[in-house]
Amino acid sequence: MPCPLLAIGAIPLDAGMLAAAVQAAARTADASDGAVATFVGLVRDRNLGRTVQYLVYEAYEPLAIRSFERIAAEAAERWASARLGIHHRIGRIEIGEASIAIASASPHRGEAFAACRYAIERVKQIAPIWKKEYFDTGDVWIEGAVADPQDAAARQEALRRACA
Amino acid sequence: MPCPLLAIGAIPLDAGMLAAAVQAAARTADASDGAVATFVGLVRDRNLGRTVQYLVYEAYEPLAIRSFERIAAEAAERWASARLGIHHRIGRIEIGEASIAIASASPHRGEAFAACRYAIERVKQIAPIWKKEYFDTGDVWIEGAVADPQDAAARQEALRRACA
Amino acid sequence: MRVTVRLFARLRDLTGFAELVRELPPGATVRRLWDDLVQEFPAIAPYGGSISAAVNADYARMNAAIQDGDEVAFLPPVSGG
Amino acid sequence: MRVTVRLFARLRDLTGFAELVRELPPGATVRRLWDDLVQEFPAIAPYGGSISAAVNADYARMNAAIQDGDEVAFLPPVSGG
Repeated sequence: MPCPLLAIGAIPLDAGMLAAAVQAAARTADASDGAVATFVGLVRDRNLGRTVQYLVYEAYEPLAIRSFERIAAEAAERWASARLGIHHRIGRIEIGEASIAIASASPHRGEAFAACRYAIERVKQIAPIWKKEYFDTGDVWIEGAVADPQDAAARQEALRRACA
Repeated sequence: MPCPLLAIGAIPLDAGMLAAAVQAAARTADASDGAVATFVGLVRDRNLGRTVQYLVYEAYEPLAIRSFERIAAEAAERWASARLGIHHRIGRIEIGEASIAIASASPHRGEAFAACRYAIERVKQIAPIWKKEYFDTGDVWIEGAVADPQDAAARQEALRRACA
Repeated sequence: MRVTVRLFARLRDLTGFAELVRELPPGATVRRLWDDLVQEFPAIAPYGGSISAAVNADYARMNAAIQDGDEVAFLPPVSGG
Repeated sequence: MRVTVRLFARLRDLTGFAELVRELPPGATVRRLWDDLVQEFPAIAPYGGSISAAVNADYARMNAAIQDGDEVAFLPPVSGG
């Protein structure tokens, strides 16, 4: 089965498989890839001074996939030659396991790095995904950004972090 | 056999294995990893208008390994919590195959991305490695940067590209 | 008109519902639906300034008009990645 | 004194040698060795402004003094990655 570039699911992530899928995806440019950048986010054992036991992620899946599509379109608008893949895991995830894998392929490394970094920043800003932290003495929903894909300042901040 | 973090060899590269080795490497900080960034450089089918058939890389291996050690030390000085792995392939490499794989693990993504990007920039500046391009009508040694690890301007440029 | 309401993460925990069906007058906005929910579940009132909304799985503004049969989702601040 | 010279990439192609052994007077510098090689292989002269040097597999300046038995490498501009 071909690996979808944008996906959410409960199974463990494989950044290498995602990178291969991004490389294999149809190229719009006639230049071949010279660079693949990947990012993997791992569940950490500490957060805000608490000892974390595991996380549970949930997503509003159809909107999350649309958000990934939006992020990929934003990246393609800024870096025309880069292609993106974004896989997010949901359900219970243990310490040290991956919650997200992102891969970007491009003829040149600058675009590949920038698109990859931009994608993780935008996922954290606008993807309707939540994590609940189970620590030694309780559990808590983590709440970060107010999701607003139209927020130009947030997008600028993501571009800034992507070094664009 | 444990996978060395810094290596040069003629066998195909495996960025996932390198990323796993970097994650498994002894941690000096007491914070667990939350981010792994990888970069893979691929042999492209075009360069300067020529149709490339394949590349042959050669290295001055002991100095190349020392250069990787220097790059890892420079990165550790700048991003204390990030750990680096750098694998470079030598010998004949076909179009679409990887010539270099870099992985960086860190508690936070900013350091992981920056160290990874810094490493590829510095490899291109100071690693004693050369590629010979075999194209349809001949072959040519590619010559890029004059290697000088003491060149402060070059290091600044690598930091700038790493968005540091 | 009748709409399906989807609640996620802490909004679901606070209300006890992942999904609800509610009646609204024609032309009602997303904000009207939210205000109704706050009446019904006062514990979610503090989210008034930080929720996002989606209609039929697309982000929508609070002043967007709802149609009969729509699925309206309320989203607390996100924490994916 | 006697030193081993290593030549890489196009320097190797231009001279036809990957490795040479040459005699030098005591106290000779890396630059003196390079100048000797340019005398012997004029084709490499254009690299005078762009070579790097290493002594015993560590980068060295052209004015570094060579010791008997050292391995001195001359490196054209690099293109790894």
